[in-house]
Amino acid sequence: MKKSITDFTVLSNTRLSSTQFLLELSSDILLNDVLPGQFVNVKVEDSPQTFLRRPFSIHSVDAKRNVLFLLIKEMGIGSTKLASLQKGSNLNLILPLGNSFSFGNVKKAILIGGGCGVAPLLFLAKKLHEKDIHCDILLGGRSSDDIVEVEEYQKYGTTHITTEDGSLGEKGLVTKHSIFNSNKGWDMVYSCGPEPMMKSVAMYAKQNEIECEVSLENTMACGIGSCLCCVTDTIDGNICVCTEGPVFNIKRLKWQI
Amino acid sequence: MKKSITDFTVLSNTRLSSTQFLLELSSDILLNDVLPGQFVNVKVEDSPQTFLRRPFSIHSVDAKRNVLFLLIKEMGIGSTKLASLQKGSNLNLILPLGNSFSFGNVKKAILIGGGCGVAPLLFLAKKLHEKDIHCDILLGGRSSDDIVEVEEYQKYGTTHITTEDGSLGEKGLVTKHSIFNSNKGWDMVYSCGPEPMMKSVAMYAKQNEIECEVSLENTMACGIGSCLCCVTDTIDGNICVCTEGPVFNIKRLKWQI
Amino acid sequence: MADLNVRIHNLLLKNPVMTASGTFGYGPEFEDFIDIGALGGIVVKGTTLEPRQGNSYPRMAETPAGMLNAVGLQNKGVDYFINSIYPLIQHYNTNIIVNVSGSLVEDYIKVCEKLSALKNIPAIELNISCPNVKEGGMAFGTSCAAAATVTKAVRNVWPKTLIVKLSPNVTNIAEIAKSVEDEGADAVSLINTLLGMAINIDTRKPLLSTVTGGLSGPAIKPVALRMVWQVAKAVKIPVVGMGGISNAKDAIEFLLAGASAIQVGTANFIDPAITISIIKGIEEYLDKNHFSSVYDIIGKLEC
Amino acid sequence: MADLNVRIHNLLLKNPVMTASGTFGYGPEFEDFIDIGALGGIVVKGTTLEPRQGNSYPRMAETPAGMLNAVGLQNKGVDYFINSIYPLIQHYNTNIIVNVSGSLVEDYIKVCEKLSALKNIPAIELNISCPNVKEGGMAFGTSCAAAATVTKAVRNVWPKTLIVKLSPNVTNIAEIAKSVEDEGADAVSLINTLLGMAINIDTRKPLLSTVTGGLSGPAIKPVALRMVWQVAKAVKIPVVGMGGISNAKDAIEFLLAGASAIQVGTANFIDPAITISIIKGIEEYLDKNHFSSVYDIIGKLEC
Ligand SMILES: Cc1cc2nc3c(=O)[nH]c(=O)nc-3n(C[C@H](O)[C@H](O)[C@H](O)COP(=O)(O)OP(=O)(O)OC[C@H]3O[C@@H](n4cnc5c(N)ncnc54)[C@H](O)[C@@H]3O)c2cc1C
Ligand SMILES: Cc1cc2nc3c(=O)[nH]c(=O)nc-3n(C[C@H](O)[C@H](O)[C@H](O)COP(=O)(O)OP(=O)(O)OC[C@H]3O[C@@H](n4cnc5c(N)ncnc54)[C@H](O)[C@@H]3O)c2cc1C
Ligand SMILES: Cc1cc2nc3c(=O)[nH]c(=O)nc-3n(C[C@H](O)[C@H](O)[C@H](O)COP(=O)(O)O)c2cc1C
Ligand SMILES: Cc1cc2nc3c(=O)[nH]c(=O)nc-3n(C[C@H](O)[C@H](O)[C@H](O)COP(=O)(O)O)c2cc1C
Ligand code: FES
Ligand code: FES
Repeated sequence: MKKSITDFTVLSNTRLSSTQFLLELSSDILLNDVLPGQFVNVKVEDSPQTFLRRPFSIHSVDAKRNVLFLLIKEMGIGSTKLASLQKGSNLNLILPLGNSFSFGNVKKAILIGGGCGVAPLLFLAKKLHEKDIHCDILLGGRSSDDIVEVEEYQKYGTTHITTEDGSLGEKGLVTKHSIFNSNKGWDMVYSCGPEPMMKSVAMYAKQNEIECEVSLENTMACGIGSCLCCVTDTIDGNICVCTEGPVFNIKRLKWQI
Repeated sequence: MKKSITDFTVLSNTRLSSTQFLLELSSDILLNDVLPGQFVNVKVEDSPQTFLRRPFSIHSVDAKRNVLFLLIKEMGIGSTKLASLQKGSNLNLILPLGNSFSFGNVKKAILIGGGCGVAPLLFLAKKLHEKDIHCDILLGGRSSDDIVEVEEYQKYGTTHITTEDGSLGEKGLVTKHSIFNSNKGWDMVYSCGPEPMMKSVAMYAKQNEIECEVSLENTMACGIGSCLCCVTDTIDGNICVCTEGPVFNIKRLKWQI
Repeated sequence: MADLNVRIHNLLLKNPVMTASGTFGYGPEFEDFIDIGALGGIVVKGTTLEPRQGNSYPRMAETPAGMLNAVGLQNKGVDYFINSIYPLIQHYNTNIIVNVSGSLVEDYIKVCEKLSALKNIPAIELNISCPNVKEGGMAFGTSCAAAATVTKAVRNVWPKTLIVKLSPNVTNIAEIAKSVEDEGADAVSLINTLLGMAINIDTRKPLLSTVTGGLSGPAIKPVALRMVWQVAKAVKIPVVGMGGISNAKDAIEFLLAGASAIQVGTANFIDPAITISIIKGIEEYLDKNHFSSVYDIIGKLEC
Repeated sequence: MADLNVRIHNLLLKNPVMTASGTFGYGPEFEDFIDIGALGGIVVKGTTLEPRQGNSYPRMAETPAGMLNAVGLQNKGVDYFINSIYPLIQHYNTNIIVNVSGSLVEDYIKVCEKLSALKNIPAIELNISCPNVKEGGMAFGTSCAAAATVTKAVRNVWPKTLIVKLSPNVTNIAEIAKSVEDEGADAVSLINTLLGMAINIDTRKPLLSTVTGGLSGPAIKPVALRMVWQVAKAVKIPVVGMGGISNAKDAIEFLLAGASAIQVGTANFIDPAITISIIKGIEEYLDKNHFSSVYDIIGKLEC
């Protein structure tokens, strides 16, 4: 799909937790060919301290209504500004950016998301569901406040929850969830979230010889491969997360796992 | 009156012409001692290209309701941003700044304003009226669109109008208005507006040996006399418009008139 | 409609708007957004003799009205450029300029010798001002003698248009400009990034892996404009101006200050189609003010 | 509550926050907004031997995240300061530092001799870096030899704390810092403004009467921070850091980079009470991170 710089209209802005909100966006461009794992680069208007765009994963696409969703966590100035967007306001996006999760030969997958890292997983779950690929979905967070949209995930797979404080689901880190006690026959682990979490997920996958793809969130200037600021160290050297990622097979990364 | 940095609430924002609007502002601080000719320095929020504050004359004070008015013309990024302020929003002001028009011994005055330069004259007219000083008010503009709030001025003095295109009042420049054909016995001319206009007003005053005070609008960084950026050349050398002005007796200025 | 053509030595540009090295990739990255052929020229990524991995991540930090980068000349080397990139972009209907970087004079020479075989590379931009590499780089650009030495060496092997890109991290940029002019540079371009730094107060570590990095974007525009003005007064060869240009107004300021052409860098990151808006804006300005050619404003600042 | 005291040679500051010369008047301008006695120190306006009218209007232009000024050291001269200003401010419960400026070495000497009689002026800041005066000023700050000469001369007549304020418009600021340290400076402060420029494209004239002026504000912060870090590594005397500091986070970055104290300049224009917020913010940061003294963060950048 050709990349474009497009003005979207905010159809709704829904607060999901104390720090997370969901933007529903529409525009003229056709979203049919957007892939799970891809992201957009957002211009934050009226924000004196936000010079560069801000990258956010495509949380979901409603192809029928040609509507795009972003799930955003308030982390700093830009995301907090976006949290105050009103219905009807304008939002300029560059999209679609980056590669996508791969699911060519996958039969049974587990999707593991932590914090706001879950963002791209909903769209992925939906696509897997469309392709009749069975999936387990494991959502983790610090507390119940971090866990949002559980019913949405449940539509596309068996959904499990852990929180560090035990306020929802099992208590503990995602990688300690009881689902890992028995081998569920997954042939793919997809993960997105804080790097330490993804690293333990990657370790699990490696030890169990399951393919594993993770989505990285390196800081970016351009998002289109022209500045070389967003690199990650791989077996092929420094490569751009915004074009050759954000999704990487862990075999390609030089993680010490 | 002690200067302060104060948050005001926008009570109303009224569009008066294609480029001018009126802000009605309230806060806790008492405005009783604000003087005509003084100004405020406004922080323009959410405006990436507006780094410094923007100075605006105090257009009027409603002492009873403790409310302040600013009459603003859209000139650039900051003023245009202010034009979109909603009722209830917050506006941070430093006030009151600068000196004021003097009216100790004045008996009959004429107030001459051009374009948005009229802003401080309404407050002045009101004060003169309170002190039973009779005044003629002459408002000039390029077209009728520039002339606003005529009824307000009429409350405090005999109001005359000129426009360059003749669309309201007499046609021509303010200084060519027929009111100048006969000597009306003014002992003071107050003027505010574009510099060329103020200079011709000053010339008239000088030739007719009438005292004349003008309000200058030099670009300012601090508004409180600490940066020395806003100077004007006077018989006493370079002095700050923000503290020793904005109102100057033309005798003090080194205008070539 | 005003004539937008400008000339930088033998280089004819259909308009004075180019893209700055390191901010526009090789061109294909922008094909979805603009017609590359509409540009006056593109300056491709800094190219070195050997492949370079650049610096480690993190390489970027946002700053007020700007950004710091510490890419460190990551590129796959001149041979890769010649074999794998050039074939993809040589058809562009615009001037393709290669930004040549290095740590040793011999490296610069070798890169230029290799590039001179390419028909559709009418000019190189000699980068003697990269702040993000350990040896060489900026060092060449901060002393007149070193700048002269590398210019002279490259001049011997590069017959086509030679633009030397200057570092702003100097006391007297006009002197450096004159010394490269004396050694045969056909034009100078400026400014490269200002050396800057940012710190994460929570981790108490620098935000860049290299501690310091290059500052670019609107924040540096006033400094860049001043330097372009100073250099344009000091040299006879054309000056290519850049540093924070984000709209047509900025570009026109540089032209008035004496730049014969301008480059757009960081602004491409925020709006990948900004160069086209800038070209249109310059044209509108000329028409509105009844100028028949962009030369009617180049260096026409009144002061 | 953490201990905020810092020491710059013989100068004891109750906290590391001072105001920058030329941005805080003499103090009274801010009395309505803050308790001057809460500050670590104030640096008053650049003071010269003779009264100076400064440059003509316009002297200021807004730029992205910053501003240009061309005030040109307007002041009524050292005698006026002694007779008319000093009596008004000598009671301030803070360190009053006079920023001494000039065009000739002899002028600097005479000003210092006169100031040395004032009991409540414990330090001067020698301004060898003003970009806005024709002769002298910045010229002293852009060569090691000139910087050394003026420092040496002033050191002979000024026994109290001598802070030398450096220009950022140089290739190697650490070298200049070392040369003034060698001549007996008790501390260095940096940075003064970067030389910049802006143009009105409608009139095609510079926005400043002097064409070029000094750039200050957040835009220059990354450059200032880098220079403070470089200088702090190069000298043994304390470093006073400034350039774009607008909040406690910025101030803490400078302390981590090696500044023993900081000055707030342009930010005073936007929020005349910002210094107080910065002091509070530093205190909160220290407490939150369980540091008992500001010295626990000075120069403690990990890299
Ligand atoms: C490909 C990609 C996809 C992303 N998808 C999502 C998403 O779907 N939902 C979502 O909420 N966030 C997502 N992020 C992260 C998001 O881009 C950042 O949270 C956002 O840019 C922060 O901007 P800010 O102005 O709010 O924070 P700032 O004020 O810029 O920074 C606040 C704090 O966040 C840290 N920070 C800033 N950017 C990042 C980053 N990229 N990674 C880690 N820490 C950072 C800063 O260091 C600082 O401590 C994604 C990032 C990338 C690169
Ligand atoms: C003491 C004082 C009182 C003022 N009172 C009023 C008032 O009551 N109502 C009102 O509408 N305006 C008033 N002004 C002018 C007002 O401050 C400017 O119009 C405003 O700052 C422009 O800001 P901006 O961001 O909209 O324009 P910018 O984008 O900053 O500038 C737009 C254009 O306006 C020009 N400009 C900017 N500032 C000034 C200035 N001070 N004088 C002349 N041209 C300028 C610029 O050069 C530029 O061409 C006053 C100015 C001063 C100094
Ligand atoms: C991410 C990045 C990478 C850059 N890489 C190079 C480079 O390889 N060679 C070079 O000469 N300049 C390089 N530059 C400098 C730019 O070409 C330009 O001189 C500078 O950014 C100032 O212009 P701007 O403010 O418009 O970006 C780079 C700049 C950035 C931001
Ligand atoms: C309007 C103005 C006037 C200044 N006058 C002086 C001066 O007289 N002497 C001096 O040493 N520095 C002067 N400076 C420089 C400041 O003290 C400070 O070094 C510089 O502005 C950088 O800090 P900032 O970004 O916090 O403003 C002046 C700066 C401004 C903005
Ligand atoms: S963000 Fe610019 S290359 Fe990836
Ligand atoms: S605006 Fe700063 S002194 Fe007047």
